[in-house]
Amino acid sequence: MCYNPLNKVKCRVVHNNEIVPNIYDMSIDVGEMVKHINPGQFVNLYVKGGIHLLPRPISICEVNKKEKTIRVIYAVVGEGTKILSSRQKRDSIEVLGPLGKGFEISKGKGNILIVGGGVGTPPLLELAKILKEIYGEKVKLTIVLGFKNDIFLVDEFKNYGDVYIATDSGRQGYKGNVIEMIEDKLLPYIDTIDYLYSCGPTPMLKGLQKFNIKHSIKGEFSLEERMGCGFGACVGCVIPIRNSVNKDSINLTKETMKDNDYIYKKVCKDGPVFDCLEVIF
Amino acid sequence: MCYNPLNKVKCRVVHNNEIVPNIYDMSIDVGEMVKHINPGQFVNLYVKGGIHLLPRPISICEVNKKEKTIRVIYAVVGEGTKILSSRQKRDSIEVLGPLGKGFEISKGKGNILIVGGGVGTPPLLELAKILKEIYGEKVKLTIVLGFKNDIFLVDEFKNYGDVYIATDSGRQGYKGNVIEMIEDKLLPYIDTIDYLYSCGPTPMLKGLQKFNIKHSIKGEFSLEERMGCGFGACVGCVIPIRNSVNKDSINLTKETMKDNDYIYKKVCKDGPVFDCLEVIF
Amino acid sequence: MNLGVEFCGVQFKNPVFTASGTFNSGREFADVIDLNQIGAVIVKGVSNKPWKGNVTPRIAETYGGMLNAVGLQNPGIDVFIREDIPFLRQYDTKIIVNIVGRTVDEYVEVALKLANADVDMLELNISCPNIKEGGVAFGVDPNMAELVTREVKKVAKQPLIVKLSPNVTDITKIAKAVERGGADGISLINTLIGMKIDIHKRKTVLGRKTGGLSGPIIKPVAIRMVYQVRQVTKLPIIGVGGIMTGEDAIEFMMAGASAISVGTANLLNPRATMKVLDGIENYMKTYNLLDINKIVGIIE
Amino acid sequence: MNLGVEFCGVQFKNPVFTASGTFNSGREFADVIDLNQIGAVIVKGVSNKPWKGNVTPRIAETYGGMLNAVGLQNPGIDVFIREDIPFLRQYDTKIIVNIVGRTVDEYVEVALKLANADVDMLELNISCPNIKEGGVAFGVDPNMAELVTREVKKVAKQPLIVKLSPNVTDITKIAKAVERGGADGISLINTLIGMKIDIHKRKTVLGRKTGGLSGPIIKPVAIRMVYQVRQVTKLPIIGVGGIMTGEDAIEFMMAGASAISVGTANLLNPRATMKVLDGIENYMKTYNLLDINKIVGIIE
Ligand SMILES: Cc1cc2nc3c(=O)[nH]c(=O)nc-3n(C[C@H](O)[C@H](O)[C@H](O)COP(=O)(O)OP(=O)(O)OC[C@H]3O[C@@H](n4cnc5c(N)ncnc54)[C@H](O)[C@@H]3O)c2cc1C
Ligand SMILES: Cc1cc2nc3c(=O)[nH]c(=O)nc-3n(C[C@H](O)[C@H](O)[C@H](O)COP(=O)(O)OP(=O)(O)OC[C@H]3O[C@@H](n4cnc5c(N)ncnc54)[C@H](O)[C@@H]3O)c2cc1C
Ligand SMILES: Cc1cc2nc3c(=O)[nH]c(=O)nc-3n(C[C@H](O)[C@H](O)[C@H](O)COP(=O)(O)O)c2cc1C
Ligand SMILES: Cc1cc2nc3c(=O)[nH]c(=O)nc-3n(C[C@H](O)[C@H](O)[C@H](O)COP(=O)(O)O)c2cc1C
Ligand code: FES
Ligand code: FES
Repeated sequence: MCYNPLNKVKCRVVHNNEIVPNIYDMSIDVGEMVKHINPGQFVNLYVKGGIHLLPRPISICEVNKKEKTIRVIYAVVGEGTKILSSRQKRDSIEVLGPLGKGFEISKGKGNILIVGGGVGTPPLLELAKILKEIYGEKVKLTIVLGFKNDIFLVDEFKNYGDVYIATDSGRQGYKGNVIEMIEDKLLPYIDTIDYLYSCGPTPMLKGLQKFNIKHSIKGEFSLEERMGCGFGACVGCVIPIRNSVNKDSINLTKETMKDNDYIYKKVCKDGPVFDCLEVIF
Repeated sequence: MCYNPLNKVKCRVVHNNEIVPNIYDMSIDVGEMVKHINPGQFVNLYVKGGIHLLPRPISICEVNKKEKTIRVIYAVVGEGTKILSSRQKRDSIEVLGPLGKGFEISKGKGNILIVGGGVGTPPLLELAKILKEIYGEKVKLTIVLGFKNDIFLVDEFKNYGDVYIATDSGRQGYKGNVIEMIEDKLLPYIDTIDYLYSCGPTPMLKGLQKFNIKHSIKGEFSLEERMGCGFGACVGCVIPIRNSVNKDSINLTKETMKDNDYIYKKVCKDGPVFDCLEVIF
Repeated sequence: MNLGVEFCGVQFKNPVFTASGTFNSGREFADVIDLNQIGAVIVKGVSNKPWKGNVTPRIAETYGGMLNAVGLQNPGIDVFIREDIPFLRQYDTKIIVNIVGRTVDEYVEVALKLANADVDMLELNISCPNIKEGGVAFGVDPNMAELVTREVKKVAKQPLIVKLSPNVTDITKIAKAVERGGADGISLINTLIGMKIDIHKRKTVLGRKTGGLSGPIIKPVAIRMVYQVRQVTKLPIIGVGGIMTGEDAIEFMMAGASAISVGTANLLNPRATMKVLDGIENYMKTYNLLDINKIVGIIE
Repeated sequence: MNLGVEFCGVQFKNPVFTASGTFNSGREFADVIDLNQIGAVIVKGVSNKPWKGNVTPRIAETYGGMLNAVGLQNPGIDVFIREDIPFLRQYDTKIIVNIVGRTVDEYVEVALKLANADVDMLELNISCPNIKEGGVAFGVDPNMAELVTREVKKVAKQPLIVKLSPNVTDITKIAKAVERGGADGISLINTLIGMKIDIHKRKTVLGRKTGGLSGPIIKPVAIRMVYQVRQVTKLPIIGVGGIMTGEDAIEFMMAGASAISVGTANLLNPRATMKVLDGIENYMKTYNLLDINKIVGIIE
């Protein structure tokens, strides 16, 4: 009997706590699923009741194979996550996954830059953990995390590399966004970077793409899009991917691109992780 | 501050048990509402979740003024009552009421015949209790209860009068329906009856109406109809009421009646209790 | 914070109205909410003579919504004028009379009787079947819609809103037709036509088989139609269809409605209008919106 | 217990089909359900050339339903014939190809290319905008609907089902038009048009503003239309719109559908078709119904 990620599983919530205002840390007992997860994959969480039918795609933040649990960190932004936040220990929750392709772990050797923003940070934690687990001393992680105001997960990232913090409000760490901070504080180090992994809000990734081009950094981004299914059936969650990465195409935006400039790929199935230069913002 | 029956109240379930297959006995802590209930009134119970928006009208079976609880007995017949049946002690439930007009207590003196069928029996329990409370020895209750197969509430009715049972299956008491049983076993007593109260399935009430005419019995019926609101706003729950009760009109049915023969009255507001001869079936 | 709206030249204290047929003339609600706080009561459809309405069952529940086939049961215009206007005039709210008919003449007769009555506005319900045209609803044919609007407008002494049926191919054509007919405003939407079958009894749940679908689930269709109609006419719009919360009301206003009607929600909770009103105020506070009229039609 | 149905002369092992656009060509589902158990796979809409589809966001959630504005993104008929037919032919299920186009010629081109392909049936999606007629959907005008049906029928080598749009005043007129055009069967319904506004961002949720409403909430409208169309034509009907359970499927069949398609439910649970099939079997067992065809259209 092999595990099938498209079989909905009824799971138990193990804990579900607010860690900073509006951000929840939930552990779910997902059983066999734990054996089949790559960092950067996500799960569909379903909201009980029948009014909110669509899945809430949430990245897997950590996998605990022994306890057979996954951990997710999510922000309450709308009705669905509001209801999820009221789930309590032992409540049941329907889960589908793991879904999507995760990060390319094989690229994660040498000097690695990890850039996370807000609720884009969680999947990078499992990534950092796995990279260290696999490559040990062969990998050096420089982890740059940006937040609006409240920071979270930071101490856990410190187990795997050097962590730098930026907050919009300046409440902790550098005052500004992650790119400003990198340009300001980490520039000397940039040339030594072998690969980058990033996940965060679109404006951040858009800025980071420019930065990567300027500094010839290779890497990958984890993206978000509204989903109808989460497993490739509805063709709802597409993003435009450049047909070719060259000087001309690199300035294309969603607004300026022409039919021949791009193809659509599905965030849920072809992603959510894509090459950092291919994506058109 | 006076109690307003149209203010939805969030209540606690005190208990909710299956008493015979598919029939549940639920107690709800309704607070101040207990002070304002007449036997024969009902409450709207709402099904959580937002898919089942309409109220489930359920008769009040007993009022416990001290504990501030009401008791309802309901059959699981569809999705809404199925969900209600899964409510557990301390779960919350939204309640509106008491609604409708109850039985006319002032008529309940002398020799009273109470006829209940299936899940129509519950409201008659509170009625019997109140009649005894008010009139004591001045009232004599003969209580005839019909069930398909499983009987319930019977022992409790015995506190207030002589109880006769009929079951379709013959499993307990008389084998047959209540009318057959009355004609068969209670006929000598019929002439002494001063008033009748009844609640039960439509075919039973239809038969009982004929019986009442034959034996010149006065009384009242509690009726059911599909409801949109439960408090008179939607004009959804109407039943035809005879414009006059005479030899010609008495044989009218819903199918044969003409525009001038009837007016529509609202079960939720003008009823659910109506004069037993006025209703057109 | 200004919640007041002007609609067809009449001033309303706020944009929260009641949808016809879900509030009667307010009597059932007067004990549990303060009718003075409602922008306007749009009363249940009124016909020239008493109407019996449809056979039962008249109500069916559907996924997140309901079907009704009440069939516009009402005691007729004379009883309405005698009993309901004086009742409503006790309160500081506007009265909008929803008019129904089976022929143009029947509509006109009601409007005529209301000409000297103390009401603020008329709302023409053109979803009624036209018995002279084989029972096709007035509201699905631009010519019939224009005709009935024009004839009623001739005799009406109050501003005339026409309430459109959503069961049409192109709602903008009907909107333009009633504009040509002289409507002063438009209400959208009435119910979608639906049906439910009891698979155990093997028959339709409603006695009349089909009925009108309402409730939160029809909101996306209603929002779309308000938005579409807003593009083709300058007539002010009353948005209706599935409004349960203040957010829903705001959504309609952003789509192009100058005022909104709360319908099915009244049946599910007698205090629904107050909840909607509170929700609108909360939204205004959150976004520091000083005048509700500022958001009307801001979606391009 | 017989679940087999005959539809337009083709024999299906059961009446549970997949609704176009919610199942692609089955690849995403092949690991989690046994495609051999499905009556037919109605594949995602296929056009003559690759279509890019609409801008994002393409999906919005609504109360009990969803809006989509995918815009029929697909790689075109050549890729479909090369890749999807061989894939599906590995399974013992029927293939029904949903055809989309922006002009009559585009539709015809797809049907022509399929004439010699190994597929069982065609389903014409006439909810597409006709670019020669200012973007009005083919399916909302009887003449256009008849014309495109007739032209496709001329070249089609497989039975031709026409899938109707519910966004019309009178669905029976469209049904009769496509019957005149030569349709062998009818699918109903496609999505209702809806819209959703994000009141915080003050813009429509969908990039294309409006989208197609689907899910359990549209079932009452779909049931009504199946019932109505059943009264005016003898053409067999595939019922679609909000089917989540076996009971829903039975309801459609009682209203007049000879087979049914599961749509949005596939997106919410990849095993939805199996759940529907189990539910149908349970119903049959409960009522000792030996042949599923016996309940088709039993509602008068
Ligand atoms: C691959 C992926 C991974 C994600 N991982 C995380 C995570 O680890 N932590 C976290 O806090 N959030 C994450 N998100 C975003 C998260 O899915 C949304 O915040 C959430 O679905 C909002 O649901 P809601 O009901 O509260 O919002 P509502 O606005 O009420 O939701 C309405 C609909 O829009 C969708 N939606 C709303 N916002 C988004 C969004 N930003 N992206 C995609 N769909 C959206 C919802 O799924 C739902 O279908 C991820 C999104 C994707 C696509
Ligand atoms: C005044 C009154 C008092 C009642 N008292 C009791 C009681 O004490 N015990 C009891 O078991 N039942 C009682 N009923 C019937 C009870 O309301 C229905 O059995 C119940 O609503 C069914 O809900 P459901 O969701 O399980 O069924 P569904 O069929 O899923 O319900 C669908 C819709 O139909 C309505 N409906 C279904 N059956 C009935 C019915 N028989 N009468 C009215 N509406 C119905 C539901 O309220 C709901 O709106 C009473 C009905 C009325 C009108
Ligand atoms: C029980 C009921 C009765 C109705 N009666 C009328 C009516 O008399 N006249 C009218 O124009 N609309 C009538 N409607 C339609 C509503 O006014 C409203 O347009 C529709 O229900 C959509 O709004 P909602 O989803 O908020 O209910 C009625 C609706 C319901 C549910
Ligand atoms: C994401 C999505 C894509 C769709 N694509 C098509 C399509 O390509 N062709 C078509 O005829 N219908 C398409 N439809 C309509 C469905 O086939 C179906 O008719 C409709 O969704 C109603 O059924 P449902 O409520 O079960 O989803 C699509 C629906 C959805 C939700
Ligand atoms: S969400 Fe359906 S294809 Fe990606
Ligand atoms: S249920 Fe609405 S009037 Fe009785």
